[in-house]
Amino acid sequence: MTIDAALPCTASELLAVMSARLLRDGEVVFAGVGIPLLAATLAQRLHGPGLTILFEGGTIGAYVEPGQLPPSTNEQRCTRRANMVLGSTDVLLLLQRGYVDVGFMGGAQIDRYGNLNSSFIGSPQRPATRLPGSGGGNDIASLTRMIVAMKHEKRRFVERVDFVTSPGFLDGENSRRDAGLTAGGMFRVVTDLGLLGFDEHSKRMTLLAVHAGVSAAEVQANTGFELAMATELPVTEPPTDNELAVLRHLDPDRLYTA
Amino acid sequence: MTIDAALPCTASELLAVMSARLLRDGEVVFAGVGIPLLAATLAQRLHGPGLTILFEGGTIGAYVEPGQLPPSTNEQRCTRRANMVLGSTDVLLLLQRGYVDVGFMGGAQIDRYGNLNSSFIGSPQRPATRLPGSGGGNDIASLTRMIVAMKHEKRRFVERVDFVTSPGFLDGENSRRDAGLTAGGMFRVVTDLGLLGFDEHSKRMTLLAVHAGVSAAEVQANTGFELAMATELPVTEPPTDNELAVLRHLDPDRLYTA
Amino acid sequence: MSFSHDELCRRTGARDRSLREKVMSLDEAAALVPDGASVGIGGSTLSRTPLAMIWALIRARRRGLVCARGISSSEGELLFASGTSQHLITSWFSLGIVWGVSRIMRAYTESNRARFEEWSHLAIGLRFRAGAMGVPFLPMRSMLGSDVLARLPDARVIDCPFTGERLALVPALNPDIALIHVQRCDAYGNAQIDGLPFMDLDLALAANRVILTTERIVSNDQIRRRPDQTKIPFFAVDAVVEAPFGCAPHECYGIYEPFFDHLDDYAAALKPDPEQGMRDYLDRHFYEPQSWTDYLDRIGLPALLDAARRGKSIYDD
Amino acid sequence: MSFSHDELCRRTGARDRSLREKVMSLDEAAALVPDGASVGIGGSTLSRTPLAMIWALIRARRRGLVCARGISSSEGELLFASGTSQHLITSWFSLGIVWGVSRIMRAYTESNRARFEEWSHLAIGLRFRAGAMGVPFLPMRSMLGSDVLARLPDARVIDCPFTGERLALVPALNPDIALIHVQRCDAYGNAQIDGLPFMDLDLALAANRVILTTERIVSNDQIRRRPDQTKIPFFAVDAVVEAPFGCAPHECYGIYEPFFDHLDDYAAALKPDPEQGMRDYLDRHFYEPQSWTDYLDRIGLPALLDAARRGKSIYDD
Repeated sequence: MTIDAALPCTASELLAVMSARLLRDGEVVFAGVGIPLLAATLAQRLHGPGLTILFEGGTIGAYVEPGQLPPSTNEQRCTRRANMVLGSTDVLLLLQRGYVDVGFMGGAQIDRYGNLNSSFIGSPQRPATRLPGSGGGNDIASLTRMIVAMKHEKRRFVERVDFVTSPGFLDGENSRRDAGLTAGGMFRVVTDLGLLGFDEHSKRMTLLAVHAGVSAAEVQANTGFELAMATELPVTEPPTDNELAVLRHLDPDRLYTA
Repeated sequence: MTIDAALPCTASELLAVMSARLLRDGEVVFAGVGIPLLAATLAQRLHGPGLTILFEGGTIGAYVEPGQLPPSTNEQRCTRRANMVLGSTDVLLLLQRGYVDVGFMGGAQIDRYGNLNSSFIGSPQRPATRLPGSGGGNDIASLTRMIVAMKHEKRRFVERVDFVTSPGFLDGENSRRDAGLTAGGMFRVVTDLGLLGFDEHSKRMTLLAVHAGVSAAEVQANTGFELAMATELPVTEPPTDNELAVLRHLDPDRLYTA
Repeated sequence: MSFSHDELCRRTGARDRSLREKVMSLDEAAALVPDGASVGIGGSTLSRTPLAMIWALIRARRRGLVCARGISSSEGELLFASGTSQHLITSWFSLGIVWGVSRIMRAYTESNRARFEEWSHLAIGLRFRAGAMGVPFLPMRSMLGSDVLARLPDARVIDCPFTGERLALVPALNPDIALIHVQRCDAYGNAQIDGLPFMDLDLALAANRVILTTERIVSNDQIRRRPDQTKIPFFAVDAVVEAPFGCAPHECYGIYEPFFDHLDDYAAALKPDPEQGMRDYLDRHFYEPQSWTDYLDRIGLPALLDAARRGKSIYDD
Repeated sequence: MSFSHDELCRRTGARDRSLREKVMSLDEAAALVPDGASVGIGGSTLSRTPLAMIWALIRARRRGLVCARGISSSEGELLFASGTSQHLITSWFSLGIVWGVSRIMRAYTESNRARFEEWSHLAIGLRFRAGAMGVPFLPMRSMLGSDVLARLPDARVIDCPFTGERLALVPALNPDIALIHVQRCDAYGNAQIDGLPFMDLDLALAANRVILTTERIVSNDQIRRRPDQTKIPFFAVDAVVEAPFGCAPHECYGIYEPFFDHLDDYAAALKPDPEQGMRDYLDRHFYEPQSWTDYLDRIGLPALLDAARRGKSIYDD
């Protein structure tokens, strides 16, 4: 991918760095495994010593150690030096109670309204591919402000997801709220091509910025629906040497960033 | 009271011994403070090493020590050598889940259908006496099979309680079940005069046995409504020296049995 | 004390939930409690009662607090008699088997000078739990058919949409403030509770603001060594106050038992004339002391040592 | 798996809840699980998975089990591929970021040979919690508007009688049997769990029968020394089986981490031909071993020592 040539880092590393920048010190972030966990930990090490990381497995205030990345968010290494450990039902209820600022997940398929599909490619009755399913994804996306980090490919950015596993803005406009989802909603989608948000009223996905060496046309070309474009389209700061150094220190085996 | 003359023990001691005999080894009993706690502990020491005592404060498998009786069921001495300690909401939910065989409480005022009042003497709007209230009493009486231990006095055994704090059979017959209380119900009332139960169909309070030296007429005379009488009216075995010895060892200061 | 999800999230979102030190004095913490606030009180009966914080609120002449606790004891008498609260939501309110029915509770409720709003013990617990879970209600199977339920306009009865069974629904209770005393916590508010937790975990998450008093402030390192011993997460906590013997004359599990002699004297002093007796007690133990230490000194060192000896005995084998 | 209160209480009342020793072998415990039973599985993903019990059930050629777990991993593959279960109720079912999407899950579900009934993670948790609380349902705010909810006839949507808000109601899940692995328990079944509890406390109280496997059986005296560390009460437990390394190749908090090399080999063996690879794996590790010790021996002593060294490291400062 052109990105790889343009930057001295893998697409996954780019995702991790760019999404880490979206997390502010002092926030409470509910992170999924993979890029989200890595990016949240990166933010914690770079600019957010007071960033509180929650995991679905039941961890509050995680402080993941370099080279000790967990295979999921349910193993003991997620809890080392954490502030609290509790049941998975109870940690998910913190989302419902309103204690969490940001939910942070990866995505397999997303549509123009930010709905995520991690259940079925094709029809649920006779799927071409049965995917792993929601996990806590539906709960996180239903209850808090979301950041999604994923590869930007036409087959992943579709007009309408085959199955709404984790709700974005559903059919746009007020449909999310009308469905009873009064809290949260999609906030940002970070990809290896750029940074996207959602229009305040129509709730359509909008390109907010592109990464160095990427054009708006290229982003559109890799998207399966018509993107709204921000009036101004800044270019993101490429990952700094320090960001990459810390990131590679956290994941020396490229467990998440291969 | 004639009973005191007839027996070498106080009325409270008689209540404790007589109700302790109703508890069978291996049962799970939810006991209130006072006579119930003492009687359950007595049963545990006498014939029920496998009797499991639960307290509202959050204790499972209590093993109260002689002379260390708690001022309520919410203090640490309730938990010494217990099998488990948990939240008060969670221990009360064990009743709702069906894990408890017997609920065991004292009573201030009871009526012919076993309804208990521990809230108001007189009208709730302008009560002659405001009593301490339900505590877990309503929950215990609503959810499990009940034993009540109380002094047998006309003012306590009334046609209809001023206020239903803890439901017995409400208006009798199927009214308890019709109200949505599908589990439990009054089982026995132990007094210083005798042992009472409830008619299977009418749910009216029925005299089942009298204590030594007490006549059925005397029991009726101390009751504010017409008692049903069992066809046979056995006389209970007086407290044995051993029962009284163990009881007095448990409560040497007569904290509960004055 | 029950809110729409929008309002609940707005209030919670407005709180500073960052990892920050929040250690302050009793007086500073008392200033966080405005007149008329709804206040959830931790512990139960004579156990882990946040007495030091209640002491500070009474001294600060706070007024119109609507208080809620699973089971209430002498702290409820003090709140009524001091004029701090005229409304207590609880399942049971008295002194209990040793000291008899609360004369203060009777005097204030029978004359309608204060309100004792009675729910079943489980109902209070489920109201806090609903508040902690961020749902408007929870279903339960007790209270049905009783006069307790009949007197509670805030509760509802439904036929279960799954089973057709009759169920009571109790509304969430999200107090403005929770007062909770713990054995230890760090400067951020990560709290460990030994022994009986009562309803304090739910109460802490249900409240819009939590004031922790603690026997001891420990390092965050100590907390992080055994995260599975943390019962209350720091981001739900707004104030941490170190208050040794902060429940006296009540107990703190594993540290001290109730001060029985002091409670005997208290009950005896209230017997002849409850209200005058209480005025004298409030003067001597609440208004006159220069500090919490002075309060403890008036209870007396021998009493402290005796209560502590009995308290630690729970860990003897 | 959801019952009327009458039926729930009848089933629970029929259980022997007395304080009694209930230690038995894996095979004896497996005999308590009939074909077609609904089975709640403790732990999550690779953590505290009751592998020894699942191993015994697969060896006993149990059939038609309807299984439920918050998040499922290789144990789900083993249950499907061995023909032990054709129906798994869970929120997520795969191998995960390190080993990729489960080929066995795909093969069985895409061909409709087995059913993966998908609920959100919170929904599974609240279904167990409702079961533990003895209520027919609990309300929640997620799943609304999603296709996950649309495909679940057992869930309902209501307008809240208190706030008018839309809420999802999920039905209680009371499995016939729960399989839970713990670090230690006594012969009566009083269990202590270190670290992440997942949904196991609710699951234990929700189930009609609980089979505990434990790394170690300790004395009841040890339990009674710290009753606030007991997480599952004995009267909810029907069988206690001592099974050291009972989660291998998954982890048991504080005792051993996942056996990563073994899991790498397992995933690699399944890559070329998942079903043949699984048949070979089941033969070698499930059907051929003479005993659980023999199973562990085939995983290998070096792997055990390595997993144990990493597991204990959680308590290093």
